[in-house]
Amino acid sequence: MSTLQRPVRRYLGRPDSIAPGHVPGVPGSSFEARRAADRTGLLWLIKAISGGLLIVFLGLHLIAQHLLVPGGLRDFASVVDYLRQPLALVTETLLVASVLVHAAIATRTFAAELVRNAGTLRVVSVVIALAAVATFGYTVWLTISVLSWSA
Amino acid sequence: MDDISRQVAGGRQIGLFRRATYWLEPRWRDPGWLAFAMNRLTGVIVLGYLVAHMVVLSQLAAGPSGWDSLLATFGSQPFLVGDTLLIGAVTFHALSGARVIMLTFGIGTRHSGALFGLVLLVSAGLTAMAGWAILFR
Amino acid sequence: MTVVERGEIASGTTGRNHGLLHSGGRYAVKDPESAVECIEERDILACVAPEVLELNGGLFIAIEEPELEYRDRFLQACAQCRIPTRELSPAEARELEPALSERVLAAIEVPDGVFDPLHLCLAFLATARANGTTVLPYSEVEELVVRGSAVEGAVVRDRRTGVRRTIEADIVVNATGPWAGRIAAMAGLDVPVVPTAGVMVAVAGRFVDRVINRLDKPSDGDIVLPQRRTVVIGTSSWPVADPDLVAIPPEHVALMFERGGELVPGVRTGVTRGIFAASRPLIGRPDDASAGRELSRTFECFDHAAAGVPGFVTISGGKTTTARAMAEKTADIVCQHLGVAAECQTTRTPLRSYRDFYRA
Amino acid sequence: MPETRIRLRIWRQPAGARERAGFETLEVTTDPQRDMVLDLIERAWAEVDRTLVFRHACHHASCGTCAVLVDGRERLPCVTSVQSVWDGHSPLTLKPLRNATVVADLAIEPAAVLAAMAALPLPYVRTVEREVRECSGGDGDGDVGTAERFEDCLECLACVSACTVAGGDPDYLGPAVLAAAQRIVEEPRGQDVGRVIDMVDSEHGVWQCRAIWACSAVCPSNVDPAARIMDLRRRLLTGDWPAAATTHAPAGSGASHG
Repeated sequence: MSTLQRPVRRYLGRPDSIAPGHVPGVPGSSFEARRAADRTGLLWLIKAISGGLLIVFLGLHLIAQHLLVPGGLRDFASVVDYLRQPLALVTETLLVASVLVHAAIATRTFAAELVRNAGTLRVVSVVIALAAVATFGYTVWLTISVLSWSA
Repeated sequence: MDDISRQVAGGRQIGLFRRATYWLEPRWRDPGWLAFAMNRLTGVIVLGYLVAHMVVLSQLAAGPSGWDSLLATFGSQPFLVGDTLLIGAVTFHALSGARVIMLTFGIGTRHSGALFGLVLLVSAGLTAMAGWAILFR
Repeated sequence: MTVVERGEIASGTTGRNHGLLHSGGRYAVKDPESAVECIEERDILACVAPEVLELNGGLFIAIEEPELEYRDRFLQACAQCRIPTRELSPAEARELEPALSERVLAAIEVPDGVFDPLHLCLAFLATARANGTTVLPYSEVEELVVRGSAVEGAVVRDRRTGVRRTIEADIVVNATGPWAGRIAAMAGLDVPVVPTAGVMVAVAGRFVDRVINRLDKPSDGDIVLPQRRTVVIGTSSWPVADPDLVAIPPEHVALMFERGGELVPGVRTGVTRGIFAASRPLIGRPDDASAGRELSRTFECFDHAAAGVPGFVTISGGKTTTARAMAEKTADIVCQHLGVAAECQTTRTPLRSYRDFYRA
Repeated sequence: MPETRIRLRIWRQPAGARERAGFETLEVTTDPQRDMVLDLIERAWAEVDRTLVFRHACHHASCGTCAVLVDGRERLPCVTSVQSVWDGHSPLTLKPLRNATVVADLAIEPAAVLAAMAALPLPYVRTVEREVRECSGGDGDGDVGTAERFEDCLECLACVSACTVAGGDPDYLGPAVLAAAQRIVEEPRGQDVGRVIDMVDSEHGVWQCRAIWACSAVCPSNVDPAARIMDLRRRLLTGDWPAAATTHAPAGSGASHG
C-alpha cells in the first residue's frame, strides 16, 4: 500500500519527488514551478474512473429505463414512480454526475489541443467546469420539480 | 509548456486547422489510429445526443400532458433506429476507453491492434442485440 | 576553426564500419607500429569517451590445428606491444560465449571493445563545438583557394541551399579518408592513398557480447562483433577506383557468412540485416594495392609545405580507433605553422556527451 | 535475381523551402534480392543527381540517421530490402519523416527532439538482458547481467514521425523522449529518477499519449515506445518508481554530466 501514497501525495498533496533543482544546459527549467500546475495525471485518472462508473450506471439506466419498460419509454407517471425509489434516484444522479465529469475532462482535452496559450486554457477549463456544475444543478432542479409535480 | 517542450517544438508551428483535424489524418495500417479517431467521433456523437437528451427531458417540467404527448414521436421507427445507432456509439466508446485503460496498466500491450479488433467485434455484437431488442421485440 | 562535411556527420568511411575498438591484437604480429597505436588509443578512449563504448573485451580463438602455432607468436607480439592478454581454456571461452563454435581449440582474451561510429564522431564534434568550432554538414568542398603556390581556403557549396561561398583559412587540413587524393588534386598534389573497400554483413541476433577474432594472421571474414541486437561479420579487401559508389562483389558476401560461421556457427542461419561496404584509405601506391591486405594500417600526415604548397596538410590512413592520435599529430603540425605552443590535452580531456552536439 | 530498373519517386525540397517542393522521379538499376532501399538512394545520388540530399552513416541500423517514409511508411532504408517493399514495377515513393523540419529533400533536422533527449539524458550503455543473448548451443548463458551493450533506441525519430499526437502538437515530448525516460526509470544508472518523473508526468508528457501504438509498430529497433509510455503511466499511478538512483551505473557507462 505504501507505494500508493506516492501518487496521492504527488497529485493531491506535496509531491515527494520535487526535482532538487535546475536542469543544467536547459535554460529556466526548474521543475518545481511547473510541478504544481500540472496534474494531468489526476485528470486522466478521474476520466478513467468516471468512465468505469459510467459503464455501470449507464448499464443500469438502459436496463431500468428502457429494457424493462414496455415500449421502452416511460410516461410521466412512470417516471415519477421510478424516481420515487431512493436507489433509482441515487443511481440516476451518479450517472449524471459521472457523465458530466467525464465529458468535462474530455472537452478540456480537446480545448488543450486547440488553445496554445496556457492562460486562455485555464479560463476555458474553468468555463467547462462551471458549465458542468450548472448542468448538474439544472438536473437536480428538474428532478425536484418532477417529483413535486404530483404532490 | 516547459523548456524541454519548447526545445522539442524547435520552431515547428502547427496551425489551428491542423491542430483541430490532425487526428483525422488516416493511418490505415495502424489500428490504434482508427481506435483513437472513432473514440473521438463516438464521444462527440454521444455528447451531442446528451445535449439533445437534456433538452427533451426539460419537457418534463411542462407536466404530464406535455411529456406524454412526446412519447408517440420518440417511440416512432426513425427514433428507434437512431437509438440503436446511439447504443452502438456508446458501447464502442465504452469498450475503446476500457482498451486504453487496460493498455495503460500493461494488459494486452503486445496485442493493442487485436484488442481494438475485439472492441469492434464486441460492440457490434452488443449493438445488434440491442437493435433486435428495440426494433423487433 | 570550421569542420566541413559533404553529407550528414559520419556519412563517409568512418560512419560505415563495424565499430571495432581495436586492442591492437589483430596487428600485433604483422604490423606492431599499428598495434601499439591501437592499444594506446583504446586505453585513452576508454577513459575520455566511456559513454559511447561497449568494453566487453575480445577473444582471439583458434579453430583449426595450424592456427595453434600462431598462438605463441601472437602472445609474444602482444606482450611486446604491451597489449594485455589472458589465455582461456576452450571450455572457459564457451562458458563466456556459448554461441562459439564447438571446435574452439584455444582462446586468448584481449581488451577489444565496440563503439558506435556515428556517436563516437558526434562526441568528438560536440567537444569541438563546445570549444568554439563550427561544424558545417551537407557542405561540399568544390575547389581549394590557391593563391600563388599557397592554399588559403576552400570554396564550399552548401548542398542544402546550393549557395557557394569561400572560407578563408590559415591552414586547410585534408582529412577526407579515401577521397584525400581527389581533394589533394585540387591543389595539384598527389597523395599515396589507395581506396580499398571491405564488405561487412550484419546478421540479426546478438550471438556474442565480445569481439570474436580468428587467432591467425589477418584474413577475410576474421571477425564477428556485436552491435546491439545484431552481430557484424567483417571484413574483406579489394581496391576501388571511385569511393563514392562501391559495388560489392557477391562472392565476398558469401565468404563473410562462411568464414564468420566458422567462428560463430549461428550466423550462417541468421537473418541478414544489412550488407554494406566502405572504402578504407590505405597508405601506399596503387600498384601494390593488389596486395591490399599487406598495406600498413598506420596513418600518415603529409605537410605539403615541404612539397612547396604551404597552408595545406593531408592526414589519411589509420583506423577510427586511432582517430585521436591522427588528430594530435596533425594538430602538432598545424600549431607549428601557426606558432601556437599549446600542449596536447586530448589524452585526458573527457569528451562531451554526443547528445550535446544537438544542444543549442 | 537479374538486374532491373526501378523508378524512385523522391521528394525534393531544396533548402527546406516548401513552395519549391515536389516529387521527382529518378531511375536506377537494382537487384531487388540483394539491394537495400538505401543502396538505391545512394545510387540515385551517385549516378543520377548529385544534388540529392539524404541522411546516412552506418548502413546497418546502428546509427538511426537514414529513416525515411517508404511508400508512406516509416522505415530504415539501410535494412529494408528492395524486394520486401517493391512490387516489381510501380515506382517507390520516398519522403522525409513527418513531424520534423525538413533540412532538404529527404533529410530532416533531428536537433529539436535530440536536444530534449539530451536534457534527460539517457545513458547510452546498458547491461545485456538474458532474452537478448542468442545463446545458440553451449551450456553457460554467457555473462548476462554484467556485459554491456548500447541502448536499443537509435534516435532515428521514426516513432515521432508515426505518432498522430505529435502531428497535432509540437510541444508533445513524443515517443522517443518518453521511451528514453522510461529506460532511465527502469535502469537509472546514476540518473536522477525524480527529475525524469517530473518531466514526463505532464500535460505534454505521458498523459498526451492516445494508445495509438503506431510508434511501436514502426520502431526498427525493438524499443516498443508505446508500451514504455504506458509503463510510465502505470508507475505514476501506482507510485512504482525508484526513490533514488538505487542501481549502480555499470562500469564505463555514461557518467552523469551536462
